[in-house]
Amino acid sequence: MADEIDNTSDDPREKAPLVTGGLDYAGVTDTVCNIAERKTTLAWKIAFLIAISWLGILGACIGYLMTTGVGVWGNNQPASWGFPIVNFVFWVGIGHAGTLISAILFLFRQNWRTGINRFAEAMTIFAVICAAMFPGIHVGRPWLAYWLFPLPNQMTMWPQFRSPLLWDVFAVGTYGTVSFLFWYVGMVPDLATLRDRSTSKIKQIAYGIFALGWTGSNRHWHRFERAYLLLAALATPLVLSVHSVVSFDFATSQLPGWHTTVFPPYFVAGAVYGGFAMVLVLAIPARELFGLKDLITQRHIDNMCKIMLATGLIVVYAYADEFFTAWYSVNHYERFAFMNRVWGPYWWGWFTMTFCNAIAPQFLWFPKLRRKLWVVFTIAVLANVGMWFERFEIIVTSLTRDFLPSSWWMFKPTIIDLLMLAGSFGLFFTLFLLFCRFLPVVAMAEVKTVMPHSHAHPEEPGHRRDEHRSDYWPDEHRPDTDDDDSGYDPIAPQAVPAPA
Amino acid sequence: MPSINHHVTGIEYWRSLEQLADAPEVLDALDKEFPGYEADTIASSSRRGFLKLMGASLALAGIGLTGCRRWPEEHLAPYSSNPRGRIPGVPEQYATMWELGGVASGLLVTSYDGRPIKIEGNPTHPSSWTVKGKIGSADGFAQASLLEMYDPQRSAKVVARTKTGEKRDSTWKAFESFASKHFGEQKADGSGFAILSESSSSLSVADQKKRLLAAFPKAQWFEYEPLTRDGERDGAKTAFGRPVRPVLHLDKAAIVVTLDADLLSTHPAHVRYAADWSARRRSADPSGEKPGEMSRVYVAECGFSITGSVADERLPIDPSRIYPVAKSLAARLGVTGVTSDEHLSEMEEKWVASAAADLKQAGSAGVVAVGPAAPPHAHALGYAMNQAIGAVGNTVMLVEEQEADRPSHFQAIADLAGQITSGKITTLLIIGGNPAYDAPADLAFAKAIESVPVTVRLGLYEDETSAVCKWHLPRAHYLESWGDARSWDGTAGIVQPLILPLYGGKSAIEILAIFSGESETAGEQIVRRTWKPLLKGDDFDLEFRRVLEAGVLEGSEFPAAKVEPRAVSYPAAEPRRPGLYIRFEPDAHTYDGRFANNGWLQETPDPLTKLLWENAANFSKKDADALGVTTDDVVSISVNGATLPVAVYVLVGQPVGVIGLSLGYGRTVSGNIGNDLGFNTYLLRTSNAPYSILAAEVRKTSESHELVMTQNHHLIDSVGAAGRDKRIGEKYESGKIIHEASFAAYKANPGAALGGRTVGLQLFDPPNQFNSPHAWGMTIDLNTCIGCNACAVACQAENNIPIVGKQQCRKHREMNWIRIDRYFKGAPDDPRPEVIYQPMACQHCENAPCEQVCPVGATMHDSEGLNTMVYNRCIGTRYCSNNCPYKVRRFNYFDYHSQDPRHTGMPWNNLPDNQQMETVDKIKRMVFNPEVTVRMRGVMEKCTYCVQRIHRTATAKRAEGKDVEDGDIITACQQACPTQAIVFGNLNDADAEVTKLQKNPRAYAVLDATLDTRPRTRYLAKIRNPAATETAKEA
Amino acid sequence: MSTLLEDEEIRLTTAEETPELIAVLSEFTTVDQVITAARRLRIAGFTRWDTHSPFPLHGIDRAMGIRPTILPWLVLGGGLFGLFGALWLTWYTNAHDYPFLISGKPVWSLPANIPIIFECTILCASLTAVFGMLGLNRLPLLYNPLFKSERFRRVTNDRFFIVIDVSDPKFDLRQTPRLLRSLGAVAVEKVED
Amino acid sequence: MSEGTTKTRAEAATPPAPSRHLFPRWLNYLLPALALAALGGGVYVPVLFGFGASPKTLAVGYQPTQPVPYSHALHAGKLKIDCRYCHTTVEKTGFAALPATQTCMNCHARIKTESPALKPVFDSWSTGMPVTWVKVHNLAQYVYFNHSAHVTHGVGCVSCHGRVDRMDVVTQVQPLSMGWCLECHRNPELNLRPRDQITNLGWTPPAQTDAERLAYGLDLKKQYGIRDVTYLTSCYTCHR
Repeated sequence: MADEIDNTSDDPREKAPLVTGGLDYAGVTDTVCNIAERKTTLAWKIAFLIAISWLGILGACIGYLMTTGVGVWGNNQPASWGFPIVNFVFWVGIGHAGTLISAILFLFRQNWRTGINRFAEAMTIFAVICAAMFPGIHVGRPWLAYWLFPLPNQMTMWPQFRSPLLWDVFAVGTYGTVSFLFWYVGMVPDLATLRDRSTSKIKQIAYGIFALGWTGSNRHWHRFERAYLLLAALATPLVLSVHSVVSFDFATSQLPGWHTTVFPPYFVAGAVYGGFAMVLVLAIPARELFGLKDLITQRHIDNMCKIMLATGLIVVYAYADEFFTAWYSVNHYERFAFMNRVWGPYWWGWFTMTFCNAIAPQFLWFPKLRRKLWVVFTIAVLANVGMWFERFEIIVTSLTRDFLPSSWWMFKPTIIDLLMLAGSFGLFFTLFLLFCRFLPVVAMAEVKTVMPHSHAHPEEPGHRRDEHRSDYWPDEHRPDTDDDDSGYDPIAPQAVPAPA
Repeated sequence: MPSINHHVTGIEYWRSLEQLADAPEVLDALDKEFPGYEADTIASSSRRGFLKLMGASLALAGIGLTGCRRWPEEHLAPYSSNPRGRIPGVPEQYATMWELGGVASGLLVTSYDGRPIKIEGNPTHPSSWTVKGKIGSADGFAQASLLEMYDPQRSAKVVARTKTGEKRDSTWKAFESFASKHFGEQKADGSGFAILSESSSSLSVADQKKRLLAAFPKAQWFEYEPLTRDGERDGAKTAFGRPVRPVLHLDKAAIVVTLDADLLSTHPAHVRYAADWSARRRSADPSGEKPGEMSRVYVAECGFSITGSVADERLPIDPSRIYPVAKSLAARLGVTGVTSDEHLSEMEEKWVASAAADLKQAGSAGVVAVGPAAPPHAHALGYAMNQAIGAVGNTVMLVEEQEADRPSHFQAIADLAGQITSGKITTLLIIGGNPAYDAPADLAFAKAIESVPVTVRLGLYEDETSAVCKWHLPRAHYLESWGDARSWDGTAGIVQPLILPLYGGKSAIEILAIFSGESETAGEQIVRRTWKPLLKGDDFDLEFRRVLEAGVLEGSEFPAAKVEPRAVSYPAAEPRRPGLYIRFEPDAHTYDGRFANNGWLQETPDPLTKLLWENAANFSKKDADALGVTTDDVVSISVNGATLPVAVYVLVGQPVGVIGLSLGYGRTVSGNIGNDLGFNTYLLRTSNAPYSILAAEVRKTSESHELVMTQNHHLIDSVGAAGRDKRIGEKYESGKIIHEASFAAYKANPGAALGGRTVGLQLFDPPNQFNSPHAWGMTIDLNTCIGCNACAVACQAENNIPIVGKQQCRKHREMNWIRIDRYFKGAPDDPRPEVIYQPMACQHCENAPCEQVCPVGATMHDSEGLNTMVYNRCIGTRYCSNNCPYKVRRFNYFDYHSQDPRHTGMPWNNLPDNQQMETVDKIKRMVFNPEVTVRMRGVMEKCTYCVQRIHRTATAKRAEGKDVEDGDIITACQQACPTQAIVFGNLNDADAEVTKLQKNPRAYAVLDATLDTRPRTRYLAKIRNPAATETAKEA
Repeated sequence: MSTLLEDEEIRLTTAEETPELIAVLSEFTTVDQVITAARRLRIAGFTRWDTHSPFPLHGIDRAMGIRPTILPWLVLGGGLFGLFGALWLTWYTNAHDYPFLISGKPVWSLPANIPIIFECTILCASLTAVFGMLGLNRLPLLYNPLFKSERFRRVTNDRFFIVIDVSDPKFDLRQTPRLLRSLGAVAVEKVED
Repeated sequence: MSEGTTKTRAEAATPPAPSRHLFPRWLNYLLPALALAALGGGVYVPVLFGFGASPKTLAVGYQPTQPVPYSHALHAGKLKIDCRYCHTTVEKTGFAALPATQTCMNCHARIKTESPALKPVFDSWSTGMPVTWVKVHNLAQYVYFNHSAHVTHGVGCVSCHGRVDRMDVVTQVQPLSMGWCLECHRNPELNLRPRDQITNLGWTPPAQTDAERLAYGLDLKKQYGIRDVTYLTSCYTCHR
């Protein structure tokens, strides 16, 4: 690490390089493609074996659940929702960073996103898969879950669109679809790169099919960029809406501890916080293992730490706000819900959450600590733990002690609950490892656009030298003051060098 | 074509067809009789045994939720010939009676196509009516006895055991040939022949007993019940020289003083007493029957009973203090020969002074009741006090006791054990009961039975006693057999069978007839023979039928006893000995152990401890602290050399110095449901001290035992306790969800009951009033609810609610649609905590929070205000339950109906929606109410306001062109409630009782002010009538 | 099979079927060169030609004279379809076809349905954006004569190409390759089908 | 940023091997064709499934073989026996009881006493065991249909059972699905008839035009006091 270039400087006069190690285009291509092309490493094999074993356990648990009933979990009356929904909200939250990086940072022209967006997006999709699984299997009769969709039927029954759960179905479904399209569309040029580099026929066919016959035509690039921009513009409100809608599950209910208007921004901030933490958890080992230090640089990590710190502070503010609102409402049930959260039987959950989400990220204020990767990694792991406990606290403490003391009861997870939580990580890492093994983990085409020599240095008069402009910005929408055709004809005979 | 309104009888048709039959065109048509059919395709019909039993048709209705083809092929089996007057698909009701511990109560059994599916109280029987002629109540045991009848583990075979104890199946024929040989030899002598019977009030049993003793003059008849009321008999003997039975009239009682008498729950006449008691509580309202009057109840008790929990002035004391308290009270009332020389504690002194003052003032409107566990002299004092205040003849009737000359049950069984040990008994017939399990431990009765050469047992189950008898005979359930019985006041009625014996059992009278070698062994004929002299009319058949239909023989009460009090010398009370008293109590689930295999009762929480599926040792907080134990810790209790480890339950309000132990758990041979649950406290019981005994040693052990209960909020951390207290209110004060007031305050200002209630303001006019064409609503009177669980069992039976089992209850997944929330007010060590019961079922909120969150529309409102729950649409997201502020929704985490309650959560590798159809036991299905869907796994369920009853009545009324009137529709819980605390009806009807009650100044809706849920169920605030506040006010 | 087009000679392939020449392909090494070349080609009046690059080139649109795509309008249409479709769906199902009484609320109100409407709008717009882009680009097109060129494999790596179709009115088999070389192409090849 | 700082790896980046897989040309046509097929299939398969699995397909026309080849066409059609002669309980209970064997024997004690086809009936009469008929009109088990509620309020037998008086073998003619039930529950007026015409399967309303039919139905609806559509389409009207 000592020999790494510190490109984390925030000095506005100096533009920090986003690609280090002196890589040119081919260097970038080699670095990234090498991961998919080289022989399977032992480390990958071991990691994959572990991940797929947990996936197998998850499958076995689901089989047991299906044949037996949702009672295999610890859910009860009053805690009708337990681990499955905690896990659902947790994973949906994790799934926020990818599209946020792709869409919002794209619109804000944060060029550093290009180093991490691909696998952050992949992470998003896999997290959404993990998330979507839980509500699907948590319903009492999963084989009838298709009733959530408005399909014409002989009963003439339709879904009930006032239910936030149905909003969830639409929000998470849309989010999963759009994220996937975003990820895949962005990957097409890179798949074409892998296709063009492959020597084996199988790979050429496989990559060839998924590359859709991409030729790098600039007429294609034009529409591609426009589509990408539109997707980013659409995904930006979407990414904010998804966790808002998920938070409506709670916010629109009347349960003390759930029924609060601060939830949508609070959840979104929490999701971004947790999502970036997860990106860091994945990126820090990945850049070591796959040799991506030149593409995922200190600066990338530094920026992510700052986002974590910012969103973490929003989360802390939301925590404080909840308590203030409860106190200020003079509503006994609200006040009790928060007293109970801190001093009730699940106090350990609250303290874990507070430590992980409110105290731990404060270390990120210090640039020195941000540069120590093990510190960042630890804080990121803690942030994920904290975010899981946040959802646990919200769901479990509110449900176990609501209005009537007669129905108060503790929630205790069963072994199946724990195995399925671990199993969902198995699913996530299985997919992620497969992605790392076979797909371009860094958006090569995008990285190349932020490399210095990707910009034309035309000697022609009138060309705008604008380093900081987005490369994707549609030029033709700018007022074209300098018409190229005015008086300069590059194909005039005098310009054509005579044949040797 | 005849008008549909004029039903044309079959005869008319027949006539016209007869004429038709000879018409030429008909004969012509008949030639091609069955066009379209080939003769050989006609298959002979197969049938199932139980279909025949059930008669027609709806065998499968209501079972399971779905099928395929769309539907699997179903068969219909009509009657061969229609039974007279029976319309398939219309439930019918039959009156009958049942006995528990030798005292009967009247029942009305609903039968659906030949299978009894619901037991209710008989509204015409004085033991069970709550609104005379309209509503009858039956307690939880009586209602749950239905499940007992269908119990697949009930004894179905005659079993013979060889001398070596080897068991083999036998037949009635084999037994009869053995009996005729064995008893034929003993005829006219019978020395060495003993009969041990459970207690019975049956006239026919008494007649058969006479006949048997005539056939075997030297035979001896013993009677034993583990939970006996012989203490009262002994007390009467002390007071009057012979036993008499006190029959109370609490509807006339302004002041009720009980000394360890649980009149409202474990007393045999508790339904009557509770109904009468409630009349004097409801009258607190300015609009009541006797407006502005309210009884005051003083309870001195050694445990914590239901009566104690609704008492206005409760005095928790240990068993040794009952007598001195009674004596002091008597002295103050001026009972002759009693001097007030007892030293009382401050609490006792206050209670006695207040009670004495009230009793004196009330005069003949007062009543003193003494419980069975009290010593005879306390009973004598009770009789004397009633005499002294003039209550006898008004609130207390003394009537003749049945079999006045029999020895007490504990004497009888000790005598029998002695005779067996000395080898005098060679043949022992045991009718019912379960003495091998429940006889006092010092008698080692199971061993004794084994030593008798010939033992015959008639029992419902092959239980502990059957296991040590040479012959076990299956007994017919009372719903399967003929018989007769008398209630506490002596009113006689007939027990009629609702179904043929499912498992080929025989009743006690039939068995006794076989033993006596009588020619008449058919139950019905025996009963008719017994009743012949009782019925006055000329036409016996008609009179008998009339009694059968009404279920009651009017005017058959026991005659009043003409007794003169004797001069009794009352000894000084013995000083209290140090140590902890053990007090044996009947169990709320199993009674004395007999209902151990009854899942409905196992899963009905104990009214006060809310324990399920097991018992525990109730400790006061003070005693538990002294011992260093708390709930779930195991202590070891030693008495007379016997030691029992038992789990502790710290019960708020348990008298200090008393360990409450309920009898009836720790069964080992009861069936799959009841085996190996709880603690067998009979092991500590001795024949000389059957009610209470001083423990030799109580020691803390290192073990712990996680007790299963439905509510534990009285055992929580300080944050939770603070939140709870705010909601239920401090002692004597209203809280947020519970409202209460003292009677004095309420009389002065009816609004006091709801003091400080806020009214929610509406932001918009509700778009729907939910009142077309009816507006269903309910009120629940917290003032009269005694938490007895009758409604919960009624709901379970009516609505096909599954039994989930102990493990599921431990996870808190019990399914009772109506739960009775029990709150204690007061510190954990408060000796006199306030108790409030709040039955909580779906509130049918107009702005129901559950509805808006269901993504598939499985729960929504109908136009009459019912919050509908459509099981077949439910996919089980459980969101509705989360959003229900009352947490009254219940979820089928597993397919509970198709699983053994002791082993839930077994995988099922088939189409999930078919699980019930393929795995629910055929016999178990017969108990289902066909008008209510049997829910499968993965769906939510909840109280429906008994929508099936609403529709059944409303449809029938509409077919007649009428609308429902008030009182036509009675929900199952309302029906069962002995105190009429629950009232249901149409809020559109201004004259309906429910409408009036919802306008009562005590009426409020739980959480409505907070959440604007607009519940259709409203509660009436509790009114307490403590002596203290009144005196304080006067002062 | 593609063939290298040398300036001096045009070597024909030995393919079994007579290949048809459809375009010439020229390789460039830097962004500057290719943009300059594109600008010149456009000014020279070429119309059926294209540039290929591993990443979108800044300024190439103007240099090549690419007209703005109609994709945004398609996306707007998709979004409006989603919006009104969802509006109609929620109204038809919950308020018209089978109105339910839910929680004492009106049978239909806009706020409760906004999340659904929003999500459907986004979903339809996004699908239109992706499939519209693919459709306008006529992708997927798995067979493309350009892939016959080994040289062209570097188009997704680090090289830039200009392809001029033979059907271009300005195309001349002799002059055009020369022009390309003069613009800085390091190699010029025939593309045959 | 300048050329000098980058290290050229162009040589290394040369494609390693010359072999390159070329997709056949027809794939370019296949893919759009596949996309179209997928789109078409995406519509076709659910529609096929929807129709195939609908009660209209599965239930209508159900014609099980009965143990006795009883002909409604003969008894109800030719002999004009009223429905209620056998199905005695329709006006009184939810359940339309099948006739007891006794009902058959009212006539068949004298008519066709030797018929082999009637053997199950005679056997039942002599043994007391029921004849096991196969249920034709089957509803889901969570539907609580009440015959009396319909029959006493002007819904004729024919509305659900069809022209049974013309059926030799009873066949299901209506889907009996929830959607089908709701059609009538939403517009009951079109299926109402006078009380004395309930069992007259051939009855036609005294109306020439649709408007007259509607007015006639609305009049009957008022007369019977039929509930409003909200009540009739509430869940608890049919489910519990």
